[in-house]
Amino acid sequence: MQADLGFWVLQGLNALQLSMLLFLLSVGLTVIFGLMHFVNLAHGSLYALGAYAAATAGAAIGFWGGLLVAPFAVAALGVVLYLVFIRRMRRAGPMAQVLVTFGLIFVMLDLTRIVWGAQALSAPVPALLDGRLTILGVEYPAYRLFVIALGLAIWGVLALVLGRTQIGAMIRAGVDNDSMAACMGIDVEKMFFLVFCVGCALAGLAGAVAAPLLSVTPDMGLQILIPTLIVIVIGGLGSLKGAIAGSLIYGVVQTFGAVLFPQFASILIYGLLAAVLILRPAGLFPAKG
Amino acid sequence: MLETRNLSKSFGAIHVTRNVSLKLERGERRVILGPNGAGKTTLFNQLVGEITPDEGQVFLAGEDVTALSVQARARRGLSRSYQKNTLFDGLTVEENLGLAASVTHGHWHNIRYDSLTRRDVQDTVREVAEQVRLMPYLHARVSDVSYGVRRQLEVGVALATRPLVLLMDEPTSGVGPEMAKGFHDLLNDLPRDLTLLIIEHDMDLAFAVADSITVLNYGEVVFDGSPEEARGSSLLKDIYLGAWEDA
Amino acid sequence: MFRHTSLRFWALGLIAAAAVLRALTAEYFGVEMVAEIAILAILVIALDMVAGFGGMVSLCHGALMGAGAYAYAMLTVKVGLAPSAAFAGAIAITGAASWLIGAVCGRSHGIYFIMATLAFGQMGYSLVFEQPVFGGDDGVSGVPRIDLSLIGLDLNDPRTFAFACLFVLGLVYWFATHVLQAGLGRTLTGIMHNEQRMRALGVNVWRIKADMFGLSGMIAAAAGALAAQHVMFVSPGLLNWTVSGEALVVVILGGLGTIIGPVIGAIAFVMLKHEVSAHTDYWHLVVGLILIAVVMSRANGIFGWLEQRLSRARPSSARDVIAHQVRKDLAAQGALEDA
Amino acid sequence: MSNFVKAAVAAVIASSAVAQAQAEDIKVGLLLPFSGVYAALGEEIETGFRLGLDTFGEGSGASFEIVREDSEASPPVGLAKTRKLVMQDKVDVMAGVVSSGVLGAIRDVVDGAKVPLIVANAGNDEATGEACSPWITRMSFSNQQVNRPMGKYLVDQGITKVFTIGADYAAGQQMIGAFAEAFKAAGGEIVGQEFTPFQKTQDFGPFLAKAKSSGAQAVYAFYAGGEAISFVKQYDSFGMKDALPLYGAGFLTSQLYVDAQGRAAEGVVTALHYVPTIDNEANRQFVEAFKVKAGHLPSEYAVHGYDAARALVEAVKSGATDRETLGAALQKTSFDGPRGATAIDPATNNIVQPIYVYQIVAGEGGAQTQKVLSQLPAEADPVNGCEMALIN
Repeated sequence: MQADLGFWVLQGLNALQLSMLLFLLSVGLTVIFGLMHFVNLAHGSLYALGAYAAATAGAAIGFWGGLLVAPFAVAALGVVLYLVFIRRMRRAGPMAQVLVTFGLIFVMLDLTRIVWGAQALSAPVPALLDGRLTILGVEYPAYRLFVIALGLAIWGVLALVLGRTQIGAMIRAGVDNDSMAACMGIDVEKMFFLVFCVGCALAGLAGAVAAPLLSVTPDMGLQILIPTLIVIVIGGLGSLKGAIAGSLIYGVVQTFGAVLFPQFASILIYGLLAAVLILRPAGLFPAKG
Repeated sequence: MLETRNLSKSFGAIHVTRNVSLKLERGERRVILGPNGAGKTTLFNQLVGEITPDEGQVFLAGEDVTALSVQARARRGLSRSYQKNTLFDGLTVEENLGLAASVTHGHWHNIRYDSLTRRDVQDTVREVAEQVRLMPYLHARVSDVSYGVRRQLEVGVALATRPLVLLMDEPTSGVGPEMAKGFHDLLNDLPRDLTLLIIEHDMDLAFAVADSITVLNYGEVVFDGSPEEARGSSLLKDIYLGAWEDA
Repeated sequence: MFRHTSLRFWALGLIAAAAVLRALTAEYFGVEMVAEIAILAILVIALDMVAGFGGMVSLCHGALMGAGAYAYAMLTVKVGLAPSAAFAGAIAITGAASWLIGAVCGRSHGIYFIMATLAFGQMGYSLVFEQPVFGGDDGVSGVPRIDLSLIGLDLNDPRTFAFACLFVLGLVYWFATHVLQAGLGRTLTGIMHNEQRMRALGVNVWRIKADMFGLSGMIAAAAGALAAQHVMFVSPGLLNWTVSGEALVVVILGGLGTIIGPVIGAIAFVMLKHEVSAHTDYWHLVVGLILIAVVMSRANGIFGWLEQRLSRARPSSARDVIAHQVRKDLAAQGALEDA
Repeated sequence: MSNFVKAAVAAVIASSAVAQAQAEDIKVGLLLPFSGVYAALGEEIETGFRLGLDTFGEGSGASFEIVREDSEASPPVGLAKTRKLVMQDKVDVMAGVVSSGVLGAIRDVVDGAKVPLIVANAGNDEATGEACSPWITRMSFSNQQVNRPMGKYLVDQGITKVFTIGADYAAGQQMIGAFAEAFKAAGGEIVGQEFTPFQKTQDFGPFLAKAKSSGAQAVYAFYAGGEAISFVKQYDSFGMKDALPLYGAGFLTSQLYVDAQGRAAEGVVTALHYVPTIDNEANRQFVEAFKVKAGHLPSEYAVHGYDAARALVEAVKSGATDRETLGAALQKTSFDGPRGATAIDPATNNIVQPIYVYQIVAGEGGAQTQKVLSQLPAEADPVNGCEMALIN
């Protein structure tokens, strides 16, 4: 085993990088759930769409333009999804919601193929970040450090917004008890809409960030969905703390599992998930109680 | 028949039950009085096991059942009705009673025959339906009958398990004076060997059916005695005229 | 509560007649479709037993079917057991696994239950995919069909095999409706309508859920063992969560909590899929849109809609019950009074 | 396989009357993934196949009717569709098959039904090894064929310590295995080996760190599809290409992915049986025609389709008209195509073709292109337990 410090630093950064990518995805999903009790299986498709939007826009106006455009493009789609599907499904129960968004996965998968074709798109790393930096004696790709920084920044902003602002207090009230929040004069429906759009934008941002790192293919959304769901189930549906904790746990277990116990990497994560479900069925940091 | 010793429970800093010790003899009918928030329903929840007490024990027919689950206590003869209707809404009145009776007769867990059409279950359903005056509604769906009928069914379902001890949480809650009178008759018609513990708001009903009365305030037993003693108690009057009145 | 209404008898009779007619007269692929539909119908009956009568909306039934298929394939190909013994073995193994899943997941409700079952399903998928014993991505080939030459039947004949599948489907339909009308099924329905009350009546809730989930898993395993024989091959894709999602969609398409409805759903789904995929490579898109429309419509699937139109006594729709239950759960979580 | 299964399959086949088509009308069942993960490959192969029929079909005196079926790259679906093609559509010949899993699943059916199948991609070694069939002719490649020559090639380049990494599924193991065996036979040493979960690995970072600290002189990799793109990009981003050159099976930097990989792919050296920059007349014509039809350069997948069609047409031109005569003629396929001299090995029914070692370099206008470094001679695979019977 490689026991030197550099190895641990490097793998630690890898774990953190994966965690932050998953955090960007799961935080939107989990807050939407906390507020609306709605699990959107098509969240992964939104992520894929973000990657496609970033790659397409990026080809025309450069990486940073693409990074900016993607969240708005996906949020715009989120508006459509909200108006056409989500709003009507608010009271339909989890099964119907899961199935509608399940259907959406396949619809969006085929739409991506129709618009962009089945072949992978290119999404180069921006020149500014196309190098490596040395941290604690370890050379690490600058772009990955950017992903880590961006994830931490978003986490900070969300923690601030949710914890310190009035809109954050309203959202927390809504998560806690939506009827009560409505009684207190909060326009809950409008707040749902807002949070849903922000969640979609974050998924789009995650896709845009992932594009230069991974391959932009139609099925990328389907691939990320299960890890994202594992993150929010471990962390506890509906809480920011849960999303970050779940992401970190997943990133660490996945990364170090892959390196140290390659044969058991995915069994490990599912085993952990099963343990959490048995011992704490609502996850480690549930939004309520 | 049913006994508690020093039952205590708190949620955070709020003590909802404090050192509650009760003792009910077989066939005794006791009414629990107390203002809103006195911890009556929480006490019930601890008795049947839906909430675990922090301290103290619950005894049923001499057996310590504190560590037992809700269903285990139920199978030992402890049954309850709820203040808020807790019925099988999509099913018929007959099916509601039948489900309860099929547990009593041990048919709830077989895969060979229909539990609801068994002779013993059907007999129990009829008996209970007559006891709680539900015969005309047997085939109606719960969601289609009136609120009052549902209140009767609430008690009926609890009765259909043929319990030794029946806990009733405000059986007349939300019904008019006419119906409440009906409940009074209904309770008096129940078999005398059935031990009853009733949370009740309606003082007339309480005094009409109770053998004994317990008063809870802020989670503590503040009075324990016969209805006659209760009537004369100044403490009860204070509570009754005080916070109680506003409820 | 499951009841055999006359409409359900009529539907059953019509389906049986149509299936037999088709199995007798259709061309090769038509006969294959009968087998495919019958196998899917068995799976969705298993799912409807727990979802439509216990509110246990499972996203691992595809994995359970896959487990049955793999167990059958492994027992015949690798262990060398006789196919009929392997069939029984597959049902027993999968039933046990399914019982455990039901026991563990039975404690959670609503979306948590869905997620928990999804997790267990994916766990099975990973296990099969990554352990070399199971043949990895390549699966296991050369899976034999049961030898019924003793009673003069050759299951290798597509028509005979289709009839065998229909026979098993009939058996499963009888078994499922029988269990649902027995104490276990009645109690489970009670739990779906009001779990708290059922517990207060003395019912060991997790046990009922686990038992029904186990039985359902056994039926799913039968579907899997038939699927393995049908294609004479098993691969990990069978266990993927999208198969479970599809099965759930089929149940909704046909009518949750009606048993006969999901069978109709299976017929509609398979025919729709073949019809649309003959015209476009983007058939996922078309089928997806149709399914979304069905789920979003208020009707309880094809059969639920029929029942509503044709029968005077409207049976309670399991879909409504589950949706209602969720509202109550949510309200309870927020410590709210019912409006 | 047990005799029972063989008998079973034969019975399945026999139960449907086999009718042969008219002499001049050849019915082709094209089984490819048109939806799902491998849809891009299905499209490439179909385009190549139709181009091949258009190019060579004229003057063959036959008309070709294509019945296309979507295998969804799923073995059960592929099998069901194969049975439909064989039993109901009664095709004279089948072509296609991308995934080895599908090929493994349908092998017994085509063999039992005696329907010739021209494999246009799936490369699992067994299909032309222990599970070979006179009815299955492979016009694409075998996993070992592409990788074996690289073992000696790397040692010849002075590289003796290699870290291997590949996707954890049958093809990955066969490709890496064939390389490792040849590499060790030539005197090289494998200092580390890693198989990553197939289609589930998003982040190769953890594995790359391991490779870096393994003391190897080079890394040898096999990935395809999205994983190939992610892997090459991430390999580059960790700055490993300079210290630890990347070699691999040519699918890693296939024409299909190289645009998406961009500059990250530059410098990677891999071996494959086809790249669009192969210098011969047949290839120039093919590349031109394909570009007109598809709008982009052909990949190895396109050439599989193209050559499969050509093999079929040649068989028809030699007088074959039905399943049996087509099958017999396909076993004798031999022509000079875009990949150079290609022929079917009578011992295994696998294609024998040259292997090209190529490097990705920056071409004109900044787009990446393939520079052929070396053409390794065509070499037939070992027979590996294949007992081939000639149909005629």
